[in-house]
Amino acid sequence: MSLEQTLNDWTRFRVQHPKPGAHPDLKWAMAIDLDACTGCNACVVACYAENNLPVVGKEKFAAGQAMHWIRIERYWNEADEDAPEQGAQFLPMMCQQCEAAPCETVCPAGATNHTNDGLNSQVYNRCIGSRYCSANCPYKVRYFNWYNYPEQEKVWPDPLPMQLNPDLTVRTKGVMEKCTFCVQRLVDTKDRAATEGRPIRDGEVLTACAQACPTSAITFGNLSDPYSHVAQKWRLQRVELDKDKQLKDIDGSHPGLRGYRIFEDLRPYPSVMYLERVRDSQA
Amino acid sequence: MKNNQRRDFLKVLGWSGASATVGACGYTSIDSGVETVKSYVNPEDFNIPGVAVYYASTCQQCDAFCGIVGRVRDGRVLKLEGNVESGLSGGKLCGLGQAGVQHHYNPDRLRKPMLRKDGSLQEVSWNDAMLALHKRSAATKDGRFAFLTGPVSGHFKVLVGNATESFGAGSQHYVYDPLATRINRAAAEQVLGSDVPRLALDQASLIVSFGADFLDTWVSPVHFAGQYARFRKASDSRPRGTLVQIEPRMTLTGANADRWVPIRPGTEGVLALGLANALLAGKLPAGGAVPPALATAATAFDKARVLAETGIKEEAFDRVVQLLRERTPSLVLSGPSAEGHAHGYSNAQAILALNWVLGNVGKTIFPPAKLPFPQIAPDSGDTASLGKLTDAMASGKVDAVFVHDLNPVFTAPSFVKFREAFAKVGFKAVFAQYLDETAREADLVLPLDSAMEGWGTHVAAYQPQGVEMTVQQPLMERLYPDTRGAGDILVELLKLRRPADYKTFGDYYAYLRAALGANRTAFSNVPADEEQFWTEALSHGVLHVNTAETKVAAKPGAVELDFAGASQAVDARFPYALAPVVRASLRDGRHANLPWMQETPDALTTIVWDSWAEVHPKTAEKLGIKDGDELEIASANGSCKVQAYIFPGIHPDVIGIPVGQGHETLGRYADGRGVNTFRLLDPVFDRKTGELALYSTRVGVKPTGSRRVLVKDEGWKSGNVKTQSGRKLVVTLSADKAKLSEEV
Amino acid sequence: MIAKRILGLFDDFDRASAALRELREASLPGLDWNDVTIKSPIEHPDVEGVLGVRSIPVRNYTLIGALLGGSLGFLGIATAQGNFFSQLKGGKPIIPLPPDFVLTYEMLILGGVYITVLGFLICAGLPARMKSELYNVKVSEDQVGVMVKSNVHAIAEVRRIFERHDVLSVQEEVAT
Amino acid sequence: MKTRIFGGHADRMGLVQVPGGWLLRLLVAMILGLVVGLAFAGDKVEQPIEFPHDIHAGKMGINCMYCHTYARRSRVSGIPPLRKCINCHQNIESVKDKPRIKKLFEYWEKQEAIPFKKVHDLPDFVRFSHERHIQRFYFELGRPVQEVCGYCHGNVSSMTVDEKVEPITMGWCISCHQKDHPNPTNPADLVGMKSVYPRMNIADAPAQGTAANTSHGPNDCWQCHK
Amino acid sequence: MDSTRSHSSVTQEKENDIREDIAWAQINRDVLASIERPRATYWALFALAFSMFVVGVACEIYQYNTGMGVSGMNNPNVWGLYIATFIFWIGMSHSGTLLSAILHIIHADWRKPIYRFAEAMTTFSLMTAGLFVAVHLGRLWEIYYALPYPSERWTWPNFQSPLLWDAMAIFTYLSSSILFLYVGAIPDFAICRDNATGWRKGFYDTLALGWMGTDRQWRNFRVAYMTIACFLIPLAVSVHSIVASDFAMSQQPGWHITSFPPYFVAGALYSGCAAIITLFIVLRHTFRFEEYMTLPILDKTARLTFAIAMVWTYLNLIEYASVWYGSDEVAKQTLLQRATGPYAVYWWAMNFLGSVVPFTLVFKKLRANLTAMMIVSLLLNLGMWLERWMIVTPTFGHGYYPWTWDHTFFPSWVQWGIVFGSFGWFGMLFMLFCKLVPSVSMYEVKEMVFHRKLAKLHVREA
Repeated sequence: MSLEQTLNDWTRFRVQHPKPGAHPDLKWAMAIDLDACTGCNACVVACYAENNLPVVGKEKFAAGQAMHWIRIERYWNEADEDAPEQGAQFLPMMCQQCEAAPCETVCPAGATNHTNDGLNSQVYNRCIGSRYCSANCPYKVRYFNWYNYPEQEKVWPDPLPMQLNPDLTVRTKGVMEKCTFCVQRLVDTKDRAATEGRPIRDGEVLTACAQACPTSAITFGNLSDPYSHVAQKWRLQRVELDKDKQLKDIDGSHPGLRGYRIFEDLRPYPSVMYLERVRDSQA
Repeated sequence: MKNNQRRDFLKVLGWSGASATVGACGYTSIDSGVETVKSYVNPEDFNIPGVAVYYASTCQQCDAFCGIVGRVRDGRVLKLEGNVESGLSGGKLCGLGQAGVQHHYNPDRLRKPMLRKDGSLQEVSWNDAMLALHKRSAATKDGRFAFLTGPVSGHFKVLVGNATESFGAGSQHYVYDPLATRINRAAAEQVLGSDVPRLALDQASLIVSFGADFLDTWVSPVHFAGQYARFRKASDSRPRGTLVQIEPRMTLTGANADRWVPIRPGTEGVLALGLANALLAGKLPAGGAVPPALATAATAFDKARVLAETGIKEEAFDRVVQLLRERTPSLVLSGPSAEGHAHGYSNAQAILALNWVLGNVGKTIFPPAKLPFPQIAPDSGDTASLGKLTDAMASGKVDAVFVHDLNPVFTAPSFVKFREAFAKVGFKAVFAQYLDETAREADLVLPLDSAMEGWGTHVAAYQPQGVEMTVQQPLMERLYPDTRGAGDILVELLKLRRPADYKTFGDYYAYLRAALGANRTAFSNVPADEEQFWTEALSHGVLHVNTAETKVAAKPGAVELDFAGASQAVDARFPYALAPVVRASLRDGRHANLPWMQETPDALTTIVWDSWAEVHPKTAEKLGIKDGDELEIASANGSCKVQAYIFPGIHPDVIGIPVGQGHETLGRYADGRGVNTFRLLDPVFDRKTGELALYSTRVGVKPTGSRRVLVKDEGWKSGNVKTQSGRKLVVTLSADKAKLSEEV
Repeated sequence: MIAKRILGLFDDFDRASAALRELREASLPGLDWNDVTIKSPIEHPDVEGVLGVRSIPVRNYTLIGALLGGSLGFLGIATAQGNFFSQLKGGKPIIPLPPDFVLTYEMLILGGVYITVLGFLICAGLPARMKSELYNVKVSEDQVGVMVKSNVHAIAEVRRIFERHDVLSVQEEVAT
Repeated sequence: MKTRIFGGHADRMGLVQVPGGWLLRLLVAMILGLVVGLAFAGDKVEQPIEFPHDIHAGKMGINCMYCHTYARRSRVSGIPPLRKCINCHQNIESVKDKPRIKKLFEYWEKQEAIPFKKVHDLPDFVRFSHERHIQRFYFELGRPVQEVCGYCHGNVSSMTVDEKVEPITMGWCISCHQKDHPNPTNPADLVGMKSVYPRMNIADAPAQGTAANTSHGPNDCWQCHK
Repeated sequence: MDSTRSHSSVTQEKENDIREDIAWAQINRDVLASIERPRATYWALFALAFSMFVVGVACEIYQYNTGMGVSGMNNPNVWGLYIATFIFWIGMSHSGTLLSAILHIIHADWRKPIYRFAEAMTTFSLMTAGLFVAVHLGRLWEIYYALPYPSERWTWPNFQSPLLWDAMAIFTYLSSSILFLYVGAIPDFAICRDNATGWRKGFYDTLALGWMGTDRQWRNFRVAYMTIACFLIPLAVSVHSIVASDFAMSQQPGWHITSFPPYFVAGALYSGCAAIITLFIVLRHTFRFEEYMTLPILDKTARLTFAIAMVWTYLNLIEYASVWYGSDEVAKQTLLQRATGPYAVYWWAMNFLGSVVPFTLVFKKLRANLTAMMIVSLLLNLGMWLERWMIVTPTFGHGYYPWTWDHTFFPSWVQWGIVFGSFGWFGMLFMLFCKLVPSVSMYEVKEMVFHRKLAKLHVREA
C-alpha cells in the first residue's frame, strides 16, 4: 500500500490495452478454420475430459444450466426452411480470451484478470458469484456452477473421480468458470521451457480441443512468435490483434481473405480468429 | 506373476496432494498433518509423482481401431489422445474414442462373475465361474456350440477360433455387427475387385457420396476426417475439393457438403444409372471405362424417369452431371442409406460402377494391401449371421453359446425373436462389461476388463497404407480384482480343454507376447532382439506388417443389377420411410451408458439425453406437428412414442429416428432413455447378401397429443430453424473467391 | 459573590422577546449578555433580532470533512489499485480515473456528512448533562424559556423584568 | 514472525508512507497475526517414523535433493521411495537396531510405503512447482540448497520431524514474488525465463527479466491458481 | 399556546393542510399516543410482515444450501428477480430524500408532518435492497472478497466494477440517511424523554443527547440539518445513477443506453412517491393521524406523484424512441422482443400501470378518496416493479448472441419467496420504527402551525 510507489509508477499504471507489442514474448491465440470444422463434437468431449466439466444431466440441461466450455453451434441459412442445400453452419464457440475483455472490468472481487501471456484468467477461489462477468460477456461463454455438482449433485459417482484431472480444481457451487485455453497445459509447458532454458516451441503445447480435432480445424499457438503456425495464419489473413477493423473489412480489394473475429465492432479484441467457411457456388 | 511385477508402476498412487480433490474450491484444509503422502516403494525411474506418462494402446470404441495414447499420472489414466504413429488416427481422436475412459471408470461396470442359481444371477468367485464355464460348456455335444462375437481380428480372433473348434466340427463362430457394411463390401468386391478398397479422398477434386457418412460413422471416420481436411485445402496441383452428398436424411457429412441433395430413399441406384446414362452420352473423362452390363442397363434410365423416381430437382441432376464431367479425379461413394434395401446390393454396384466410368480407379481408389496372415485378418461381421444363429438356437441345434461384448437382445429387431431363441440354449455364457439386456438372460456372466486394462492386438478392416497392427496394453492396473480380459478367459479355458497346446502360456499376455515375438520378422523395421522388439512394440503401439503391394484391377467387374420392387406401391398405413439414424456417439447403443456421450449434443439437432423423430417442416405442417409433440411411430413390426423435432435436413417422405437409446438395463445413464429403433425394423433383406435392409422400414406417424420440451442446446423454445439472425458469426465465402492454395 | 441562574417560562415568543428587549436596555451591571439563553420548543423565528448575532461554526467542519473524505478516498483507492499486484483488467489502466472519480465523489459526501454531524454535536454542546442547568419539560411542549446566569442582584432585577412581562413560572438556582 | 514480515517487506508494503498508515499497519498486523496463529494450529505432526532431519541434513549434511529427488523434476518434491532409505541403511550396521530403523525395515519387508503425514499442505486450488523454484535459485543462481529450500521450509537441519515455520499465505508468497531477484547469468536461462516471466502487462516494467538484471516472480493469477 | 387565546376566528377561505389553531400540547399528546397505543391494526400488520419475512428466510436458507440453481436462473439469464427487486428497493428509498431534503431546502412546509416516515422508508428500503445483493451472490460466504480491507492475501476488490461503486454509494447513502433521520429527530426525542416513563425514559434520554432547545442548539441544528440535506440530494441522485450504470456501463443491448441514469432516478422518485401514498394511508389509519396527515397533504403528494409519473413516462418513451430511431439493430431487436416475446404481457402491463394509471390522479375526487388512492398507489408500485424486471430479464433472454436465445426462464418459487419475504422484512422494520420513534415530527408540525399563523397575521396587518 505504498503511496510513493503508486506515484513513481504512475505512467505505468496509466497504460491501456490493446496496444502493439503488449505481449513481446508470449501471447496465446487461436485460428479456427470453419471450412475444416465438421461439427463432430470431438473438441467438446476432449474439453469435458481435460477440464473436469460436470455432466449436469437432462433436467439441468433442460433448465439451460449445461457446463460445456466449448459448444458447437449449428445454424441454418434463412433460406433453408425447405432443404438446406449448402448444409449446416457449424461454429465452435469458446471463451475468446479478449485483449480488452468486458468481463474483467466488472468483476467486483477482481477474480478475472488479463494475464501476461494474453489470457483472460478466472480465479475460481476468488469468485464470489455475482455473475456480472457473464452478464457482460457478448459471447455468453461463461458458465456458472448453479449447484454443488461434485458433492451434493454427485455427478462423479465412484470410480469416476479417478478420471479427474489433478492439474486443475473441481469447481464447487457458486463460482463462474469458462474456457481457459487449457491453462494447466500452458503453465506446465512454460515451466519446462524455462527449466530447459529455451523459448516455447511451436506445437509443443496444444489445447485439448486443438489436439483432438480430427480435421485440425483449430490451430493454437504463440502469436508473438512470428514463425508459429497460428501467427502465420493471422498474418496471412491480415488480422491484427490490436485493431478493431481488419484490412478485409476496410475495402473489398482483398476478396481472398477469410480471417475475421466475431463482434469485433464491440472492441473486445478477441484472441480467436475464425476463417470463413467456404462453399462451392457451382455445386 | 512376472507381468504384474513388471507393470507395478500402473498401481494407483495415493498421492492425495496431487489428485484433484472433488469440490476443492477453497474448502480444503491447509492444516499440517491432515493429508497423507505416500511414495512408491520401488519406483521405475521414468515414473515421477506429479508428472504424466503416456502409453500407447488401441481404441476399441468402434472397429476402426485407431491407435491411441493414454495420459497416465500417479497410476491413473486421465485422458486419451490419438497416437501420432498410427496412420489411422494420425494423432487425432473422435469424441467417442475419448470417452473410452468412461467405459473404464464407469460406475455400472460388472465387478464380479455371476452365475445363474435357481433362476437368478448370483455373484460367485472367479474360480467357480471358470469351473462352471468349463464344466457346462464341456457338456455340449460335438458341434453344438456357438460363439457370438462382434467384429474381431488379431490374436483374439485366433483364440476364439481355436476355442470354437475345440468344441468339435460344426461348432460355429458367428460374427455379428448390427450396423455392418457387408452389402457395401460385397458390391465393392464385385465391382472394384476388393471389399475394402483404399480411398484417397485427398486426391479427389470431387466427392459424390450416396449417404456414406465418412466424417462421422462410416468405416474409419477419424482417418477420413483427416483426409477430408486435406481434400478441402487447395494446392497448386489440385483445387479445393467439392463434396456432393445425396441421401434421404442429412448426415454430418451431408451437413458439410457443398451441395446436399435429398433423395427418395431407395432410388439411389436409379440416380446412379441415370448419371451413368448422362455421362455415357458424352465423352468420358480420361481413363473412363464401362463395366459390362452397365451401359445397357443405364440406357433405360433417361433423365425424365430418373427425376420422376428419385424426386430430385432437375437443376441438381444437371449440376451433378456437369461436376462429374469437369472435376477429375472424382470419387463416388455408396453408403448405408443407399444400401439398406432389398435391392441395396444393386444400388451399391450401380453407384460404385460410376468410379470406372469416371476413371477414378487407380486415381482415388486403390486395392488395399493384403495381410499375409488370414487367421488374424479382421472379420467385420454382418447381420445375416444373427439370423443364422437365431435359427440354429430356435431349432435347438445349439447346446452352449458364448457371447462376447455384444448385446444382441437389444440390437436384434423384434421380428427376429432373438430373446426367445436365446432362452432355448442350454448354457449361455456372456462376457460383458455391463449387466446389459443380453447378460441378464445368461446363465453365466463373466465381467470383462475395460479396454484400459487388457491386452490385445487389432487389425482394422480399413487400412490407409500397408497393414498396421495396433497393440493394446493396460494403461492402469485393474480397478476390480475380479475382472478378466476375454483373451485371459479363453486362454484359461483352452488350458483346460487343450492342455497340450496351451499349458505353456500363463495368461493371454504371455500368449500374445510369445506369438508376436515368434513372428517379429513379419513386421517391418523392428529390432531383431526379442526383448527390445517387445519394448518398442509397446512404446510405439503400432506394428507395420510386411505386405506385398497389390495391383489395381485391370478392368471393371460386371455389375448384376436387379431393381425388382425398387419402387413398390406405398402401403397407406405406413406412408413414411424410416431412417434409423446412426449417431457417432452411441453407435449401436453400446455406448449409451457414457455420460459424456449422452450430454454432448447431437451435431445436427443439438438434442441431448434422448431420442427424437426428425420431421421435415412441410410434413410437420401437413400433420400439424409442432416441435416437441409426442408422436406414435408405428411400423408393421412395432411402434414407439417419441417427440418430434422439426428438421429441414430430411426428405419430406422420411422420418428419422436415432438408434442406440431405449435401453431397459445397461446402466444408470442409459436406462429408460428414448426408444430402441431396432425394434421397429421390417423384415426386409438384401436379395444378394441376405443382409438386413436397415433403410426399408415403412412407418406411420400420428401425434398422441401430449407435448414435452425437447432438451437441446440450441434452446428448447426454438422449434423452427435456428439462424444467425443477422449476426456475423459464421461467414461463408464462395470457393471461387477463396485463395486457399496461398494459405498455410 | 454567588452566581445564580434564573429560568423564566413565557407563553409565547412575543412575550419572551419583549422581556429580553427590556432586559437588554436595562443593561444590568454584571450581566454578561452571552449568559442569556433562550429555550424553546421550536426555533425562535427572529432570535438574531433579540439575542444579537452569535457564531455558527458548523460550516467549517463540513468543508474540512468533505475535503478530507475526497482526498483520502482517491489516494487510498489509487494506492490500493497500484499495489493490487497490478492486474490489468479489460485493457483499462491499472488506475482508471473515471471509476476512481465516482468513488471519490461518494467519499467526499461521506466525509462531509459524517464530519458535519460531528461538528453539530460539538458546536451544539451535545451530548449535554442536563443536571447542570435549569430545565423545564414545558420547554419541549409549548412554552418559551429565557435563562439568565449572573450575580444575585442582577438576577433579582431580571426576575422583576420577567414578571413585568407576565411570566408563567420562574425557577432559580445557584450556579455551580 | 510479524516483525520478520514487516521488517522484511516494509519496503514493498511501505505502510509507513500512507497517511494514517499506522492504522492500516495495525489492521494488517492484526489480520496477519490471526492467520499466522491459524497456520500454526496443530503444528507438531505425528509421523509414523520420527524422521530426524537434523541428523541427515544437519549432522551428515546430505543434500536435500538426494532424498527429495523429485523436487527438481516435478511440481511435487515427493517423499523418497522406501528403496532409497534401505539402500543406505542396509549397510549402516551401527544404527540397525534402533527402533526407528527396525520400523523402517518392517515396512520394507511388507513392501509397503510409509504413510507420512503432509506438513506443508497447500489448498488444492494452488499450483506450486518445486521444480521452478529449485531451478531458479539453486541451479540458475547457484544459491546453497538449504537456503533455497529454507525460503519456505525454514531451517530443516535443526528439526527432527519437519515443522511449518512460515505462514504459507498468499500475501506471504506475493511478498517474495514482488521482490527483485537477481537474474541468472547464463543467457540460455534468461531466454527460458521469458516464457514464465513475460514482461509485465502494465507497460515496460523495468524489473521484468529482460530489461534490468533483476526480476520479479511471475504475477499472473493463473501462475499459482488452478 | 392555548387555543382560546389564539386567533381561531380566522375564516378559512380554503381547506388548510393542517388546523392552525391546534394546540402544541395537543400535538405532543397525539403523537406520543401513537407510540404508546396504536390501533390493533398495528399488531395485525406487524404479525403479517413478520410471517412474510419468515417465508423469505426459509427460501434463502434452502437456496444457500442447495445453490443458486434453485432460483431457476440459467446461463444466459444469470440475473433475475433479485437484481430487479434490488433496483426497486433502491428506488423506493429516493422519495424519502425528496420529501425530507429537497422539499426542506425549498421550504415547502407541507412536508413536515409526513417527511419523518418517508425518511424512515428511505433507510429501511435501503436495508432491504442491501439484502438482495447478498441473496444474489453465488458464494455469499465469500462476500468479504468484495470489501476493501488490507488482508493477508494482499489483494483488493476491483474498484473498476460498478458493483463496487454501488456498494460504496449505498453505504454512504444508508449511513447518511440514518444520521439525517436521527439528527432530525433529536428534538422529538427530547419531547419523548420529557414525557416518557419506565424503560422508555432511559431509552429516549440517551437518544435525546440532553437536548434542551437552547438557542445555541437550535442555531447549529438548523445549519447542520440544512447542510446534510444539501449533501443528500446529489447523493441520492448519484446512488441511482450508479445503479443505472451497473447496466448502462455493460455491453448488453437494451442496457447500453445513455438515458439510463436519469431514467432510473425518475423511476426511483416515482415508485417512492407511490409508496409514500400507500404508507401515508396506512399510518394515518393505524396511528390515528387524521389531524396531521390530512387530505390536502395527500392531495399535494398525489399531484407531485403525477408530475413525476409524467417525467418517467417521458424518459421511458425517450428510451424507446432513441433505440428505435438509432441504428443499433441489436438493441432494436431486444426492444421488439420485449414487446412481442415471452415477456410481452409483463412489458405491456408495465407501460400501462406506469403511464396510464397515474392519470387517475388527475381527478380531485379520487385524490381525496383514500381507498382509491390506496389502490392506485399499489398499482403504480407494481408497475414500477415490473419496469425493473423488464429491464433486467428480457435482455438476457435476447442479447447479442443468438445461440443462447430461447433459454428464457421464469423465476422459481424460491425467487418469488425471497422477493415476497423482502416486503415482510421492510414492513417489519418500518412498523418497529413507528413504534419507537415519533413518525410525525412534532417540533416541525409546531413550526408549521406557528409560521402559517404568523403569515396569516402579516397578511391581515398589511
